[in-house]
Formats: sequence, structure tokens, C-alpha cells
Amino acid sequence: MRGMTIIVKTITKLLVGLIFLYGIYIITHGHLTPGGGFAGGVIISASFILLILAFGSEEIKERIGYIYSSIFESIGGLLFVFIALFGLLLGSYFFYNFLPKGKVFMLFSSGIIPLCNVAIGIKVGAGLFAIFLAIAATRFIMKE
Amino acid sequence: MVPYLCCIILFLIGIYAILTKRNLIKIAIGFCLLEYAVNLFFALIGYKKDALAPIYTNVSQSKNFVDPIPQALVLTAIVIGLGTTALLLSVAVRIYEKYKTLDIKEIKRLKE
Amino acid sequence: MSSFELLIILPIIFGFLGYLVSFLRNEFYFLGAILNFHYAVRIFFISRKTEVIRKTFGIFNFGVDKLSGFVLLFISLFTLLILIYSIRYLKYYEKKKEYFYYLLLIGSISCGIVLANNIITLMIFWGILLSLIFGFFQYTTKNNSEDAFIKSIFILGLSDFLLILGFALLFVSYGNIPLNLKISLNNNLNILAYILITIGCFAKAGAIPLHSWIPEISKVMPASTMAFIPASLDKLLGIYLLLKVSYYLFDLNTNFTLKNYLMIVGSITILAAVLMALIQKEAMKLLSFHAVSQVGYMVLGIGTGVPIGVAGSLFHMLNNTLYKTSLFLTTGQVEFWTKETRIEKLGGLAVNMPITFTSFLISALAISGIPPLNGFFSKRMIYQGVIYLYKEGNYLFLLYLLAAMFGSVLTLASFLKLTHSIFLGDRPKEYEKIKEVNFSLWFPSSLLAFLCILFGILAIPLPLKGLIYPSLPFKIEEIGFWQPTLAFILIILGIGIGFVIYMWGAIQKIEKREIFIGGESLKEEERHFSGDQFYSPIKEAPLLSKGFEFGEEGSFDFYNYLKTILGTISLLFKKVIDFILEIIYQTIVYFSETFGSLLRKFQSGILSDYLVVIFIGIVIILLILIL
Amino acid sequence: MIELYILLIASIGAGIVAVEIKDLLASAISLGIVGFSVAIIFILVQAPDLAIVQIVVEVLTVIIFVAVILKTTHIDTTLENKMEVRDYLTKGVFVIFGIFFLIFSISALKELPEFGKPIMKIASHYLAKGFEEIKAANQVAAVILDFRGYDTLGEATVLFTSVIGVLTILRKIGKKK
Repeated sequence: MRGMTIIVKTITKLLVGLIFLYGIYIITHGHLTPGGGFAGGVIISASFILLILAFGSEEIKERIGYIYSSIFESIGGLLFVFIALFGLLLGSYFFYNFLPKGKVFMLFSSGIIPLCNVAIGIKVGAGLFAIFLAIAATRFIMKE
Repeated sequence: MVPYLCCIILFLIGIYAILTKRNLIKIAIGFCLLEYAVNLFFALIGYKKDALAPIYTNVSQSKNFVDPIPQALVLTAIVIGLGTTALLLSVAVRIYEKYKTLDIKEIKRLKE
Repeated sequence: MSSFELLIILPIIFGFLGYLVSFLRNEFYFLGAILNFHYAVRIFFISRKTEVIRKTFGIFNFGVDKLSGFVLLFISLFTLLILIYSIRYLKYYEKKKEYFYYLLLIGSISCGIVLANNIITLMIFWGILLSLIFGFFQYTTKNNSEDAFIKSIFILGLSDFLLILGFALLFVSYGNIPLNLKISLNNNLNILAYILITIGCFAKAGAIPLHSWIPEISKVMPASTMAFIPASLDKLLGIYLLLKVSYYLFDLNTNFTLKNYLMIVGSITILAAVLMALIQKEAMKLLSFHAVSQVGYMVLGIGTGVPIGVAGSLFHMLNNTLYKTSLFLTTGQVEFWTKETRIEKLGGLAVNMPITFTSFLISALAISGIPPLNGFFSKRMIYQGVIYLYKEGNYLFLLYLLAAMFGSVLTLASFLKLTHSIFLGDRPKEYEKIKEVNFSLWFPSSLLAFLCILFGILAIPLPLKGLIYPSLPFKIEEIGFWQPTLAFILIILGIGIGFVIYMWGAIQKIEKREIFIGGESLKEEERHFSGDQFYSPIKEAPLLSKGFEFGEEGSFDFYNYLKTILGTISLLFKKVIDFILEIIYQTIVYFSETFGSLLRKFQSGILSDYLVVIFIGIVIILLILIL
Repeated sequence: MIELYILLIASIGAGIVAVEIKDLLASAISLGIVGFSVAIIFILVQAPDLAIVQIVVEVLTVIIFVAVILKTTHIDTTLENKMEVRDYLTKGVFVIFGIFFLIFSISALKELPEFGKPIMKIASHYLAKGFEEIKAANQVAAVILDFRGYDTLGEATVLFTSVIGVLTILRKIGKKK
């Protein structure tokens, strides 16, 4: 995939870290402010997509991207399930909120919700990025 | 009731696209419209007049919130809608690669 | 264990032992038959003294009254005699092991039938007997006998099915009733059941039109089988059951039409069978037609409903088993040496086999109704019964009487032919060295012939007062005047005078001349004159010839008609069902093709078409929800 | 709430355009208009979580659509074709269905509580408990991840499956090269 003009590249260089950070913020503060795992994950994937769109990519990199994004998606999904299973192990039921609840409006509060948000954020971000890679980077074998 | 009816009209537009359009991408657009209509409908159901978003803040002590449950349901549905649309489009891409067209009748003809 | 079970079980056990142990086989079989006979005699004497004895085993109920005791005795006697006869007669027969076992089984099961005292027992034993008879036929038939075998199985099976159906009808309406209720025959169900049962009895005894299996199997079965199954056992059982059903289970006197039905069947049987017998050229077949003909007398006698007629019928059944068995056995003795039953090939054997000839002659005279032998007496009683119908106002009696008397005359005629052809006349050269048969062969037939004479001369004191009259449920009044002993003395006197005249003639020298025919002298061997052409003019008589033609072709054979009808029906059904199936098939094909092509149009592979179908469905659902 | 109605009508118009326009790129953009209108409506109905997700997802959707359209073709040639009987049939069925659906939904919507006045029977319970027991400020997050964790797990599975589907369908080409 070809890259874009230098203006776009420059702006992207400036913005992409902020977008990524914003995504992380949305994820980690999911239980306090609007947003959460889903929103943050989509924002993170958007930052990566922005990179790819602005700078273009080569096939090898895309393949590596495939692999990593699939791995991360799997990690996110497994993490989510493991958190739920820990509830089953420590407490009594699946998705038991086993961590101490803490105080309201603090970052470390409300038990497992931030952890779940992180897991879902990883999963959604990696998954959507993989989808984008797959669709945007597909090359046709034109048959005559 | 008027906002609900608008949702339903949006829904019907999606169905119209799915039913009568012969282009695969148009059909995908129809599916997207359906999804939006349903999401919107859910969000509107949960709306409460003069209420706040269901988020407690340090500032206001108000407890007059809109219904959080439809929002929770829709939140996941939006992301999934993207996934399913992507799946649909990937199928369309594959079909275009093979038949060089997105017209479903043409595809049918070529298949035979 | 009372003698009831022993009577039935012991022959089975001993037969099985004989079947297993090869070196004592004949002894075991003989022992079984002897024990059976022994217990039968005991039961007979018990039944004479006491009124009725009953025994119940579950649903089975056995009982003996005077009638069944008497029949039981003779069944055992015949089993024993036939066993003695066939041990020698079938010495070289391959399957004699099974043959004797089946013989004993049939004897004991027949005893069971006679002892049966309720419907279920009778039905079960009758069914067992049927299957045993099938087995028996299977082991006795010679080669190339599938047709006869199938025919007999078909007729017996079908009629026994009808009989059991009749009993089943009774069972449904009355329950498991004993056989001595005297139910009156005036509702349709009872009449139907009665007719069904009589059909079974007719086939067993061999009345027209269910007789045709007897002549058919006579061609392929050994003489001992013929003497056992159609001649003695089936007559005893069939007529016993008919009598039992007519006067114990039902009361025939309550239905005038059914009486006539029985008498018409009897008369036709007498005449038709004897006419057929007249023209036969094969000894066994001729005898088997007589076996059919004599049944007619018994059915006629039972049908009269007059005490003397019924008694005569019972007596005739007894006599018939005696002389008919004897006739079959003696013919079998002849066949034993000559290997021949076609009467044109036989002749002049009286000199070689005097004992056989004597037995045969006595039996033949008895069957023809020559006084003072037993056949005459029983026929006379039946005539009396028929004549008595006049008093009841049944003017058809004249026809019945005519048929019975004419049948008797024709019987005599046909036996003249048979006796002449086998024992008298010229003897073919190859039979000159034939000797008399063994003791075990001639003993049964001679005993039976002796009984014929005994029952003839001492008819009133011995068989009638001793056996027949006590067996029947009504009081018998003698009609007319007949002194058998006196008649015997007179006849002996007549024979003496005749002998004197014969001797007078024999003293004179007989002139022997050469025989000329057409100007040429015949040689010794050409002079053999067979009796097979006797009565051939009858065959060509203008009215009868057609009948005989039909008879020979099997037109009077119920079986053939049934076979044809069934074949036609099956063909028809095949065609009709084929046609219907074809139509149904075509319709289904048409509809499925139409529907399929319609569906194929929807199966376009285009998304919107499927969605159209789905949305039409949704519209329908919405309609239902709205309305 | 006049904005709400304007946005709804705008989204309906954009939807019609998206469906009917010949240029597929334009229809993808129109779809984007619908999506963003929906996002703004989410803000209006006090659903900021949804709005955030909807905006970002809409961006991604448009990107994916554009990517696909660029890879295939951007003219909808099917619109030029003559109408066949089948098309009339489908349109007729749609009209019938639409009428029935409208009638049915109107009669069904009458049963619903009036717009802006939800019953919130379970929601009040959740709202109370989510703050006091789970100590979560964002009640939507509390509902998603605590009260209704199972739902979220299921939806995550669906997403996972669709991602796997996309990868499987499209990866084969890369392998062939």
C-alpha cells in the first residue's frame, strides 16, 4: 500500500501517539468516565490504521501485523475468560467480582471491571486491526 | 412515538436495499442501515427526559439517569456490527475476484 | 395321573423313544399303540358304567361320555391295527421311522380331540392334528406328488380354518362352553357357526364338494396311509364331530333347513361319488371314491334327525371304517406282491391269496349292503330314518331314499367289477408264483372282516345295544322287522342249496373248446379278460357322458374352482392394484414435478428471491398477529 | 428536542441516498452520514459511551467500505439494467411488507411507554447496586462487565468469530502469492 503526502505523514506522526494514549485512557478509565474496553479498543486500532494509511506498508510487515494482531486478540479473549474463571475459582460463580472494590471515583476501584476493560480493549483493538489489514491489504489475483 | 417511527423507516430502507438491490455492496450498506436502525431504536427506548448519562460524578449528586441497560446492549452490538460488515465485504471481495462483478444476477449467470 | 393323560401322552413318549432307539424301534412303537389301546379300553368300560367324567387342566377340559368312549376305542383299535399292518408292509420304506412316529402322534392327538370337552381344547387339538396330518402326508408320499400334497393341504387347511372360525364365533358369543349345551339353531350367528363347522367336518370325512383330495392322494400314498387317514380316522373324527355338533353342541332338530342341507349334501355325495367310482380303472382310486360315497350315507343319516336314522348313521360310520379299512388293506396286500393297482393288469389272484380274498369278499359284500352283513343293517336303519321323514311332512324324502338305494346298487356293481378284476377271471402269467402274505399283513384285514360278519349277524345285541344306542342322546325305537340271525340262517341255507346245485354241475364233465373270435383261435395269454371295461356303456350313456367328462376333467372339483377363482381374483387385484398404484404414482409425480418446477424457479440463487419468500412469510405472520 | 428530529430525518435521507445512488463511494459516504448522525443522536439521548464507540466504528466502517470499493468497482452498474418481472415482484413484496410492518409496528409501539419516559424497573436496581456495591462510576461499564458479563463474553466470541472468518476468507489469496 502506498503512503500519503508528507503533510499527512507529519500530522500523523504528531497525532498517532496521542490517539493511542487516548485509547489507553479510555480503556483504563472505562469504569469512571464514558468509554470502556470497546471504545478504547476501537480507538487503538484506529491509531494503527491511521499509521498504515498514512505511511503505507509492505507485505511482510502486513503479515507480521496479521500474526501479532491475531496473537493479541487471542490474548485479550483468553484474559477475559481467565478473569471470569478466577471468579469461579476464588468466589462462587463465573464473573464473580473477586477483587476489593475500593473507593468510588478512584482509578483502582470497582473490582475486576478495569481488568476486563483492558482485556476487551486488547481484543477489540487487535481484532479490528486484523480485519482492516485483511481487507485493505488484500491483493487480487486477477484471472483472465 | 415519532422518533421510533423514524427508526422503523430507517429499518425499512435497509430492508428495501437488501430486497431489491442487486449490488453486493449495496446489500452490505442495507445491512449496516438495519444495524443502525436497531441500535438507534434501543438507545431511544432507554432515553429519559431531563436525565443524565448513567455516570456518577463528583460534581453532581443527581441520580436521575437514563436507562443504562439498552446502552450496554448496544455498545457491544456496534463493534460486532463492524465485524459482521467486514465479513460480508470480505465475501464480496472474494466474489469479485472470481467473477469480476458484484451483480448477483450476473454472478448467478456466470456460476452456471 | 389318570388314564386321560396317559392315553394321550404315552404314545407320544413311546413313539419318541422308538424314534431315537433304532434297535428297539418296532417294539417301542408297538408298545405305545398297545398302551394307547389298553387305556382306551379302560376308558371305554368306565364310560359305560358312569355317566360323564370330566377333568380340567387350566383352560383344557377333557371329558368322556358314552359316544366319545366308543369312538375312542375304535380310534385306538385302528391305530394299533394299521401299525401292525404297516410294520410289515412298509418294511423297506425309507422314511418309516418318521412315518410310524407320526402315526402314533396322530392316534394320540385324535384321542385328545375325542376327549375334548370344551371349545378351546377342541380347537387346539384339531389344529395340532391338521399340522400332524401335513407332516404325515409329507413322509408318506411317493415321488411326483406335489400336486396331490398341495391339494390335500389346501382343502384340509382351508376347511379346518373355517371350522376353527366357526368355533371361534361360538367362543366370541358364548365363551369357552362345554360341548353338550344343545343350543338351538335359530339365530344367524349360530347357523353361520354351524355351517362353518360342518364344512370342516365334510372336508375331514370327504363329502362332496370337499372330497377331491381323497382320490387325489390315493394315487400317491401307500395303502396303509389310505386305510388310516381317509378310511378310518377321518371318518371317525369327521362324523363324530358332525354328530357331536349336531346333537350335543347344537340341536339340529330346531332347524328344518339345515337338516335338508345336510341330507342334500349326503345324497349328492352318495350318487356322484359312486358314479365316479363305477368307471375307475385303478383299484385305490375306486376305493377312495367309495370312501367318499359312504360318507354320504352317514351325513344323510345325521341329517334326518330321526333317532333311528342317526343311530344308523353312527352304526354306518363304524361299519364303514371296518370294511373300508379292510378293503384298503387287502388291496394293499395285493399290491405288496404285484406292485400293481391298475385292475386291467390284475386277475385271478383268489387262488394264490385265499385269506386276502376272503377278507376282501366279505368287506366288499358288506359295503354293498348284502344281508346279513353289517353294511346292510346300517343302511337299512338309514333308510328307515329317511322314510320316517314322511311323517314329519318332508316330501323330499323320496329323492333321498332313491339316491341312497341307487347308490347302494351301484356300489354292488362297482365291487363286482373290482372283485372280478383282481381276484377272479384269468390270471396273468407273471403272477402265478404269488403266495399268501404274512400273518401281520393279513391279520388286521381278517380281523376287520370277521368283525363285519359279527356285527352283521349279531347286529342288535352286540354293536347296537352295546355301542350305538347308549351313545346317543335319545331313545331309539325300532321300526320294521328284521332278524339278522334268522336271515343269516336262511342265507346259509340258500348258499348250501346253491353249493349243491354247483356241485351237481361240477360233477358233470365240462366240455372245453377253443375260443374263436373273428374266425381265429385265441392263444392262452390272449384270453385274459379284464374287468376294467365293465360299465363302460354307462360312461357313454347320453346323459351321463357329459357328467363323466366333466368329472374326469375335475369340473366337480371344488378345489379347481377355488383355485381358478383365487387365481382370477389375484390377477384382477394385481391389475387393479397396479392400475391404482400407477395412477397414484402418476399423480404424485405430476404434483411433485409441478411443485418442484415452481420451487426451482424460486431457487434462482439470487438473494432477493429468497428474501422475497422470507418476507412473504413474515407478512403472513404479521397478518396473523394483527388480525 | 428539535435536533433529534432533524438528525433523524437527515439520517433517513442519507440512508435513501446511500441505497439509491449510483456511485458506490458516494453511497459509502452517505452511510457515514447516517452513522455520524446516529452518533450525535446517541449524545443527545445521553449515551456518551455509545457515541464514542459509534464515531470510531463509523470511521472504520467507511474506511473498510472505501477500501473494498476501491479494490472492486465504484459504479453500481446494476441500476442501469432494465426492470424485470422479478424486480417488480420484489418491489411489490417490499411494499406489502412495508405497509404491514408499519401497521404492525405502530400498533406495537402503542404498547411501549411514551418516548422519554422509560419504566426502568431493572435499571433502577442496577443503578443503585452498581454505585454502592461495585463502586463503579460508569454504570454502563458496570452493567456490561459485572451484571451482564455473560452477554459480553458472548459478544466477544461473536466478534472473535467474525474476525476469524474475515481472516480465513481473505488470507488464502496471500498464501497463493
